[in-house]
Amino acid sequence: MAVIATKDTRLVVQGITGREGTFHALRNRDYGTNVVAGVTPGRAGQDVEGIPVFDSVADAVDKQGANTSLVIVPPRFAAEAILEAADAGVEQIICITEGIPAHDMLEVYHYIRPRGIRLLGPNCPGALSPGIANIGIIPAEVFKPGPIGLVSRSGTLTYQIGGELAAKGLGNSTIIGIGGDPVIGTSFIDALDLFQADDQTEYIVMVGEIGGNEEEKAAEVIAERITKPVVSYIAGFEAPPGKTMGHAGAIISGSAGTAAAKKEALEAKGVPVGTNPTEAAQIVADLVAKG
Amino acid sequence: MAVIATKDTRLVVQGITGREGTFHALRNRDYGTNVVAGVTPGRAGQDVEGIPVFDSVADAVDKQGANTSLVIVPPRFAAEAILEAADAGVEQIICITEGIPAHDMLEVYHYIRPRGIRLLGPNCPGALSPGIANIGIIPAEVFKPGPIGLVSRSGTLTYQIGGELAAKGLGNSTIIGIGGDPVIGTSFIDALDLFQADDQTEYIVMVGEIGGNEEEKAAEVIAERITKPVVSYIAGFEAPPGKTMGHAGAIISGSAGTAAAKKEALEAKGVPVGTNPTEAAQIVADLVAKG
Amino acid sequence: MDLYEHQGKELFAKAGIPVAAGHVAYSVDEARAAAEQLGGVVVVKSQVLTGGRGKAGGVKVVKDPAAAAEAAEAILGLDINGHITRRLYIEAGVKIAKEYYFSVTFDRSAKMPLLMLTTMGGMDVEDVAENHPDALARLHVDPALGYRGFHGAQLMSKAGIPVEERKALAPLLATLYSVFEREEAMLVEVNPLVLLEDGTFLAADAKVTIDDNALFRHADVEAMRDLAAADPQEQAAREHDLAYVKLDGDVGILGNGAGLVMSTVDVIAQAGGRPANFCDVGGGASAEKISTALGIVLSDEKVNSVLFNIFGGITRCDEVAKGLLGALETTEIRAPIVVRLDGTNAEEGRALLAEAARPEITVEKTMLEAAATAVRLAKEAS
Amino acid sequence: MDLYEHQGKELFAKAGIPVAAGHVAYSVDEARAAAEQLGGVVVVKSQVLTGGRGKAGGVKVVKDPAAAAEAAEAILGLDINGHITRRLYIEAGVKIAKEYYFSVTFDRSAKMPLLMLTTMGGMDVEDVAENHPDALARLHVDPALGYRGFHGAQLMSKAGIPVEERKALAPLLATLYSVFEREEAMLVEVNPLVLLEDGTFLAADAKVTIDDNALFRHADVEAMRDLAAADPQEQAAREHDLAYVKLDGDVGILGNGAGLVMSTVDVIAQAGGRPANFCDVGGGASAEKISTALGIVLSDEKVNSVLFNIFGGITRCDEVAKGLLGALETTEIRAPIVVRLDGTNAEEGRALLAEAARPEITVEKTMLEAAATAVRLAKEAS
Repeated sequence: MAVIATKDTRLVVQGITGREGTFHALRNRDYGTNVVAGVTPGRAGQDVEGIPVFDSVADAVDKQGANTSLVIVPPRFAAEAILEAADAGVEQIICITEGIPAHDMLEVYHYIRPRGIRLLGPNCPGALSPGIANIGIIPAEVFKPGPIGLVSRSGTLTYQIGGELAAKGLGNSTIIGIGGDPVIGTSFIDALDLFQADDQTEYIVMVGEIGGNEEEKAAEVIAERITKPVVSYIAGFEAPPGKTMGHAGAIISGSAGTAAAKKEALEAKGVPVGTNPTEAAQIVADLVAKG
Repeated sequence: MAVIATKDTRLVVQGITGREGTFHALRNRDYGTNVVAGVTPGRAGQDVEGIPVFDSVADAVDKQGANTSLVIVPPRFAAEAILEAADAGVEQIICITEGIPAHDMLEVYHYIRPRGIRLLGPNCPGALSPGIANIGIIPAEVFKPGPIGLVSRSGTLTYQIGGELAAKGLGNSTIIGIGGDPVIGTSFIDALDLFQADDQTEYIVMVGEIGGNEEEKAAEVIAERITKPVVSYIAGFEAPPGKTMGHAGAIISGSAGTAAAKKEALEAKGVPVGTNPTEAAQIVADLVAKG
Repeated sequence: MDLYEHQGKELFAKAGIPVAAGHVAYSVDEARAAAEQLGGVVVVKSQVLTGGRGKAGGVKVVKDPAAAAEAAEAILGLDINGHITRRLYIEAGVKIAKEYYFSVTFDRSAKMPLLMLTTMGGMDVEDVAENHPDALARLHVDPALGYRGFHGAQLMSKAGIPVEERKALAPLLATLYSVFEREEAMLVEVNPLVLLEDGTFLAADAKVTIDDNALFRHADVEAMRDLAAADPQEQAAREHDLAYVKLDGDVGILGNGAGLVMSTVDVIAQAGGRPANFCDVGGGASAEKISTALGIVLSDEKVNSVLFNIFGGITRCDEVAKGLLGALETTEIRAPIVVRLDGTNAEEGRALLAEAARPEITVEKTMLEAAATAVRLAKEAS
Repeated sequence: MDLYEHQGKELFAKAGIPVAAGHVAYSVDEARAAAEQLGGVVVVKSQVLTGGRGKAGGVKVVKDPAAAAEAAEAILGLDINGHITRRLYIEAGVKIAKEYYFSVTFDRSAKMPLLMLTTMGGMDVEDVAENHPDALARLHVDPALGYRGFHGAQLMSKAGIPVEERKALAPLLATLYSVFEREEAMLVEVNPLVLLEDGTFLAADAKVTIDDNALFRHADVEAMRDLAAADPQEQAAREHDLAYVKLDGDVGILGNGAGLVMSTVDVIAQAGGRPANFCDVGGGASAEKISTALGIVLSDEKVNSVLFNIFGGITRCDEVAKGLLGALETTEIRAPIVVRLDGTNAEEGRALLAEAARPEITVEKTMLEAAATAVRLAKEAS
């Protein structure tokens, strides 16, 4: 069945007439995603290679039945784009945009969350269900369909792990890139719950990194309610203390948030943790081989 | 079982050290309501005839397990009092205060509602479950326990109908005064759903008045999902068009909103409507007599 | 509280919304002086708190001060739907290319502000809603979001505003919404919102209603209240925080709570009578307030009998009885009073009345009996 | 972006938060002049973007301009946790009755601003949190509500602020929160927040961090950036929108995406090497950007080999190859380069490199193999 990117997805691309927007809308459609509309204010009536463009997300919902939005607009307009999609009644919003001000996202998060709308990202690569649909910028050719749900804070690490798994003949139900910003809409825990409820997913791989305590919180939830086997990889074992590693989220504060602390928390709940992508992929392969 | 005011209610009174606050807190407690705390900032450590006073609702929740708040504070402070209660994790908020600015209530409503918190009022008399608990200012001595759920936009009309029913030997599960302000937290529909789910309630009386279209919307819901018999009374058949009747909500706009239009909408869905409180009470009595 | 056009425009101008230059005038001379000061073509407009003044002849476009004086002469004193014109607004003429309509309404049903925009401006928006529903774009603003750029974009798209006009119109819509929000309005309506020949927009009219409950935060608006225009009894009632409405029958009604008062109006009519007025004393009224309310109800000369209908909750019936008896002692009561007391301290209240045994007072047990008696007494007195 | 104390106080003063009078000084003479202008007791404070300056001798209270000059002499150039003091803040002395602590932090975990208040001010708040957890009141502000009066009331109650001080403190807390919100800060910390002998409060220190992503809306803050204090390579990287961090090994790392770069640091260490630095080119880097990044990585003299680790998503591997080959043509490359390309257009990229057949470049297939080779080459070069 897969999650987020499914055969029921009816995608509207906000910012479709931008260079990046056009490129990824068409790339997603080529992969098989049902891209039903695009939005650029003032461009209603135009189309992007057959994808109709509207002035507002509300029109895309009314006229094309869009239920999922992909936001690819510059950072200063992204928060409003997300809110527009939420206000228009879209069920899921995937935001690729990097560099959205953190206070904008605070406001967005606390509008979206109580209203039961799913937000993936921002600053994330999106979601890919191999063979079904791709929403965002994940290079789909690396992945193939299979039983492994993959969730990651980092885009390229997602590709890295996916590539390692594919090299071992293993495929994915859905790859979810949750993004590494201070405020993101979908957490590890949300993704774990989605995979737990998904028929296709039999194993879960969680790719974390130093900083914050999301992996630690996920470990608690895994012990509590995730019955499918979970394997993890954490990046940043050798990160120097106190240095920003690029993601705003990846700042070490005290002992909490180090890769070692996360590994320990996860292993305490029975989650094996690889110390590099190759090792993590091997653990998964061994698990699958055992059945 | 009753609704809103139940034996599980643990009430905190916001504004308890005010004249009105003290009066009603003690009156509610005398009736049997479990009044566990009061709040007045800067007065922590004091008590009102044995009811402990705290600086914040959060403390009342933490230390006394308050789950319901009664707000009796001046109108300019009321919206913030409601928000404080919501933020502190209270499940139900009953606001008696009259004259709260409408824009304040817009903000309150759209904070409360998506978060699943119940707000009754403002500018309402509260909720009374005869023999169980009284939250607010309804004169409890008029009512007795029984199978009739009573919901009303008007305080004194509630008492009037309750009195008429009592005179006929009929009692109530809960009396809910929803208030007549432009923005109220609990609608007729919410109250109907509560009564529908309540074991004790066998009949429902809905007391409306001219203005707005809440009674018309309720008629639709009654046809859709309320299986218990509903009787209605609408005030304002003789109201002159275009005159404000005191409640801000009671302004006639076009043909919608007149008492006659409401009566028609309700009767079309099988709800008998009395043209004065005595007639409405008689319809209920006949219904109960028939079984 | 409803504002006159010129008061609404004062709020608009403060927010940066373009309006034409103008002056208020209370006399023909002031109107002429205003026209002289503005120069050129001016519009002489009746300032009344009702609609339809155009059709009633309350708006005239004139070429010079002499014509302005003539128009003022004609419009001052003009009765527009029962509102007498006591003030004028003399406004500089503008070159109009198109007339649109925009409003923000406090939609109680949706519990959200409702935006409405149509290119069919200048006419009655109810007509547009009825006869050209597709031309009237509607959009709710979720108060948890507030007004955002996308609201304007969506509304303009729905209303069919030409793309090349949107950049100029968008900030105006946003600012009008900010007036609605900041001033705590129940209505902000601009009809027509005009596109001038130079491509800019201007608010050519203003209908603004401010939430009475919020006036404590808006002293500047409160100061705009036109005390002269209010009914003196309604004015007195407002000052004492009483809700009073004048009707045209002969039974005065005094009750607590809007619902009960409305219901009392109904039963008076059902008993064959006609209410002269009604006064809602609200919750928890003191004896003094009851006295005051009775005085206001009785100050209407048409009143032949008074019905006191009280169901006490926070209102205590003994206080009501005291207020009534106090009023009888200080003032001459010229009409019979029928009293029905129920609820909190009703027995104490009835006991006080029984003790006083005033001949003007009849106590009844039920609302229907009280209504019947009040109607009978009013008929006997007429 | 971290602000110096005096810059934070500039924002505070603009918002109406009381701060002592003060002047920035870059030299002993400026410090003396500032002390003269302020008169009386002054405090000479090192301005560095780190904590613990008190313990390090970076703050001195002095009685007159001569003593201020002496203190400035001692503090200028002082190394505080690796930060050299290049500027001072000379501030008027105040009469302190009590020292409190207040901060607003952007709490990522809760996704809400976190307020912290304690009466144990002036000391290290981490110590308070560890040794006196009950004395440190914490409270989250739901951004959908914003800061309300009840937040302040609740926080002050929790922290045990005496009731008689709350009226004076409450507006200060509200205003500090408004600075956090309006300036889009990640941190606003006042330690100590002092109660003066006259009963008023004053912010005696200011630690403010502004969200880098929001600086486009805060030109005044952006202008406060101290370009002199930044590492020149990090500064160059920032200008080209690259994330660059200097470490102390000998393998330079260039990758796309923070996670992959971190992972590369890990595998270098696991292969027995030590990273000299790393540079994240982000998503969708052009050939030019790759060239620039390589230049920055190589400008570190300790670098003995460079590992290019690219997994293309929006980044196209052929662009990366072009950027690398372009850099080789325009500049002398003094260290061997190991390249690993995967993902979007990886084959095209590898083909370009194979075609160019540059001796400085070794292409490896996997990340682990590439790391092993880079480490081996670095060791060979050292």
